[in-house]
Amino acid sequence: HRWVAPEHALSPVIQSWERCCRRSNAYQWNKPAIASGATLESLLKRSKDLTTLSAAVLEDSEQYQPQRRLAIVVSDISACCLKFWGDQSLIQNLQALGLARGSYWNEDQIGTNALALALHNNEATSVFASEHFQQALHLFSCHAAPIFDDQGKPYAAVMIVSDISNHHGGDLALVASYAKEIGNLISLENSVSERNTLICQRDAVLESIDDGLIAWDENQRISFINRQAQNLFNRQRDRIIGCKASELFRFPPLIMHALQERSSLSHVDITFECDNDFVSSKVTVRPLNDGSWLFFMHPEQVDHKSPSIAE
Amino acid sequence: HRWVAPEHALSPVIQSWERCCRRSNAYQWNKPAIASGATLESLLKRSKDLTTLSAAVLEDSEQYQPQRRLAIVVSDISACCLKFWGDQSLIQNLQALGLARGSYWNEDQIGTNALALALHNNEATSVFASEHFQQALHLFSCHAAPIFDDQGKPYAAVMIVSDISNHHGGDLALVASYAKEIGNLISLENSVSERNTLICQRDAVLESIDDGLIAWDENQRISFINRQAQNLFNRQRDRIIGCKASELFRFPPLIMHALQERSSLSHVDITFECDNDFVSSKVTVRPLNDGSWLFFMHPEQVDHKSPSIAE
Amino acid sequence: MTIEKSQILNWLNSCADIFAKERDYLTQLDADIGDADHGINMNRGFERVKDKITTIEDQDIGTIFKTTGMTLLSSVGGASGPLYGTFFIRAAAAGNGKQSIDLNDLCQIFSDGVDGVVARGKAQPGDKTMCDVWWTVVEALEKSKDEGQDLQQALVAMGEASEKGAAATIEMQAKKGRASYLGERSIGHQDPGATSSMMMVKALRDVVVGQA
Amino acid sequence: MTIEKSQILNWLNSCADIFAKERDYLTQLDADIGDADHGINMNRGFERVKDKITTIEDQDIGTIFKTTGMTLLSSVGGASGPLYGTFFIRAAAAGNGKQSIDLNDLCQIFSDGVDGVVARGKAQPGDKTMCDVWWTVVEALEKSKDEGQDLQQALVAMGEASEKGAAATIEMQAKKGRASYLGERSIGHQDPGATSSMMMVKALRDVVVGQA
Ligand SMILES: Nc1ncnc2c1ncn2[C@@H]1O[C@H](COP(=O)(O)OP(=O)(O)O)[C@@H](O)[C@H]1O
Ligand SMILES: Nc1ncnc2c1ncn2[C@@H]1O[C@H](COP(=O)(O)OP(=O)(O)O)[C@@H](O)[C@H]1O
Ligand SMILES: [Mg+2]
Ligand SMILES: [Mg+2]
Ligand SMILES: [Mg+2]
Ligand SMILES: [Mg+2]
Repeated sequence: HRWVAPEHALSPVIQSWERCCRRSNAYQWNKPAIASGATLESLLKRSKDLTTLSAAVLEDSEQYQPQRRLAIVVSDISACCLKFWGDQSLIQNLQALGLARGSYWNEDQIGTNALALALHNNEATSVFASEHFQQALHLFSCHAAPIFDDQGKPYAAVMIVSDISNHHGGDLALVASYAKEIGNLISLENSVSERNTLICQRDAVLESIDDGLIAWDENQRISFINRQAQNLFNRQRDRIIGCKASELFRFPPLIMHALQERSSLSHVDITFECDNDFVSSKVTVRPLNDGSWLFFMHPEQVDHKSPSIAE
Repeated sequence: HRWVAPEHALSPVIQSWERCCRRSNAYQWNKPAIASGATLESLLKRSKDLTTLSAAVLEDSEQYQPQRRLAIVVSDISACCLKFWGDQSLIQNLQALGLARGSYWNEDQIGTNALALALHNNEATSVFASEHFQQALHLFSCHAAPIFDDQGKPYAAVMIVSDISNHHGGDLALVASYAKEIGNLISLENSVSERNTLICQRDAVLESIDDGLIAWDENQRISFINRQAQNLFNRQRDRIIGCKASELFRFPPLIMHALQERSSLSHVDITFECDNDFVSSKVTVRPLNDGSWLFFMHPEQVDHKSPSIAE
Repeated sequence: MTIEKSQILNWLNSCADIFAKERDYLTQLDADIGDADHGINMNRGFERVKDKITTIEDQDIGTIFKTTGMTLLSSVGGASGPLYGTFFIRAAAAGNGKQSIDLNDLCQIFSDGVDGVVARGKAQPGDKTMCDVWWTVVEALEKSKDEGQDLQQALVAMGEASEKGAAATIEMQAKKGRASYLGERSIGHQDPGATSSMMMVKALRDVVVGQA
Repeated sequence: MTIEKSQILNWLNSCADIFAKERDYLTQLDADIGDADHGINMNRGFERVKDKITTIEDQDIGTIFKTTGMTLLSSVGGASGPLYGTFFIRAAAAGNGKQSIDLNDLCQIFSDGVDGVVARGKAQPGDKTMCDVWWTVVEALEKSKDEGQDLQQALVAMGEASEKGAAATIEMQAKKGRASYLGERSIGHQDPGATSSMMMVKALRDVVVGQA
């Protein structure tokens, strides 16, 4: 019903209209599907991390521009609105249309809209005034952007809504930045979790193995010693950590050479000195690519036999 | 020289004016100090990560609001401008005032300005038109926000500049979001680096120790086996990884009990079965708090003696 | 005498319970001189800390603090989120590799923490902020340490100091944060951030010493 | 026959060199139908990858790809940054725990990678994007695998397919990205992202097989 110049024929909004034309009446508003009760509770629970972190990012947005009436919404991947922030009267206007928490901003129900388009095209998208298919939405200026996980998969979206009198093109930049801010925050949390898991694994291994291990950093400062190694020395732990390895220990030339050349040595029998005590051990020295070193002391094995297989 | 109502007396801008009044003439513009040549090169090199990541965040900003003339600047902690993006004519206007790359937006040189204030107060700050102390800056609307590291220390800032005719309060929200976006990105990179270091350490340890180690996840699927453990079995590695531990191995009741109770066992002598082979070993089983397990196989030691200390 | 890791974990869980219980009270304080969300946000942040604790129980105290800090940084929001986040992230350094901490460590931990809050928020004494509690707390701990008190006595002194510090904010005029917009009208109200800091500090005392 | 980890590292270093050398050419392609920055951005991103490689040399191939992906994601910018970033992050799964990869693995790696690009960018065949190269590359590798070719032959076929794929974008009308704004005027120009993908693919061939 609207004439479109050929060069705009590909615009996301036009393509959306074409889809809407076939199935809806632009002048008849129907409230969209809305999750409520236990369904809504369960949706909110599933998205708890998302809404919590989004709240920390979005809830103060209005303080930066107090003179504007804005609403900000976060939705899940199905365009179901999970949480609203911002100007209460604007939020109520949306609620009056059925666009409240739990409502699905699906294109086939409420026509062309920024949230659905952003999730459809995986791009920050604006839909302004009469670009909305449904006449009832012609009052609004909307900008939405998807939120991606590390694997590039979209799993949520954030949208800024204002009255058309309050329209500002910069809201598209803002919502795109919010989407990235939230996405990066969640990536950061995942990365911290992964880091914690690795630390757990590493520490459990270091505690459980029979080998003694001493680690020192690129400045030769001892950063770690496990219990098994600790037991071999007469010094207290806190008088080992932080000391320079080359000052605390007197290593034989074989070891000194490897340290200088930054080369590994595996399972060599040496004797070295610490505080006038001599320690004899089969050792492995191993440089890591950040300049640090691992120094293993292997217990002597029975006939160098490993756990036996009886066939 | 300007009367200020008492309730505004504490505003950052007013406090800044008070500092400026004592030392500058608002009607005489002096170009600020500017780093150039080798000094600038060295500054840029030192901030390379910052400018590279900022570029990825900021360089497309104008595409979201093509009708506005904006410049975006990133500075280091000393308010030295490292990089400009955006409208070229606006950037040239700034350059004409000496506010080019390498220039220091210090309050004592160019008077009250958003960049200096943001870094002074550690807060997103706007300075609009005649809020600038220096008359020469009354043409501009500026919004700046500091960028913080993980430890809460500011180390950079980002600023949006426009003509006052192009002023929009939303730019404060935008610059605050950009600052967080960049900060989170850098935190993420650091977290990934840390993760890589931990993986390096863990893998080096697992390769160098004498103990054999098998790890399985919370679903009992074997996720890891080191070479030392691998050598004890007649199966290929890729026919061990991914198998269920309880299907591949037949453990004695002592072990099964520990697995069920999620309890540790340390250095117990057992015999267990794999593919009709019997393996005898001193083992340690250890649950981790994410539900996974570590299963160590310790080589038999000479008289249970550890590396010897000769006194 | 030391604070064991298990007690640190109990402390953080206890904070979660306290901020659930005192959510409305802290929100009311923040309604008087702010935007009425401090209790809501502390509750939100510490709920997440409580969730995360189960995954970090086996770590050293430093890692526990760092994870707590990063969680608060991203969940609490507002002005106090980055401040409490930075507090715990900075506090982590002195807890690295440790499974227990003594009075010396605690002084270092709280001192590093408040240094972080000050570096981030640039508060000064008397600005009517959470720092007005942390400074008195650190001062009390250092004093106890210098006087050779044992850990229990130091924690009791620390708890008292935190109460005094929070109460002292009542008569201050806010110079930082939202309350500063009210100028003189902020006088006569206890600062919400100072109050939540006091609650945190007393929770530690209670976990280690028991109700005083 | 396999591709060793050292060759993977050489490949990434080689990409860095190529994107330094071809920076202006790719930028020119992007000037014709875009915003004249594709070469600049690929150079920027792969320079950083080159820097990071020294710190991840000891890792398995999966970790190397994941780090590469995250670096590209945060440094390249524009449309191609998230796409190439996602490519390598997705590719990492099939390289986890591996110190070498065979033809099967390579098929999986590239296939996962392009699935990620499509999931993120929603490109379809003929849209004139980098995917038009990756699809032909994956197709060629699968075909070589099915026909029982060895790795060398597969890589040669892969290189040829990438050239064909990039050339095929010349006659396409862009439906994605900035070039799509030009509509019909995008026809007659080779797509910059398709070109950089081709360069990447040929670099792998050259590292393993030598100049063909
Ligand atoms: N710059 C600052 N330095 C230290 N503490 C601050 C600062 N700004 C605010 N606070 C603390 O934060 C508290 C308010 O926290 P909260 O309500 O969560 O944040 P917001 O004010 O953003 O809503 C104040 O009571 C005060 O103790
Ligand atoms: N949706 C998409 N799917 C796949 N590839 C895309 C998509 N959008 C853009 N590209 C690729 O990105 C290239 C442009 O990259 P670049 O110039 O770096 O980004 P920008 O267009 O943002 O400046 C295009 O040549 C095309 O190959
Ligand atoms: Mg508040
Ligand atoms: Mg608030
Ligand atoms: Mg481009
Ligand atoms: Mg671009």
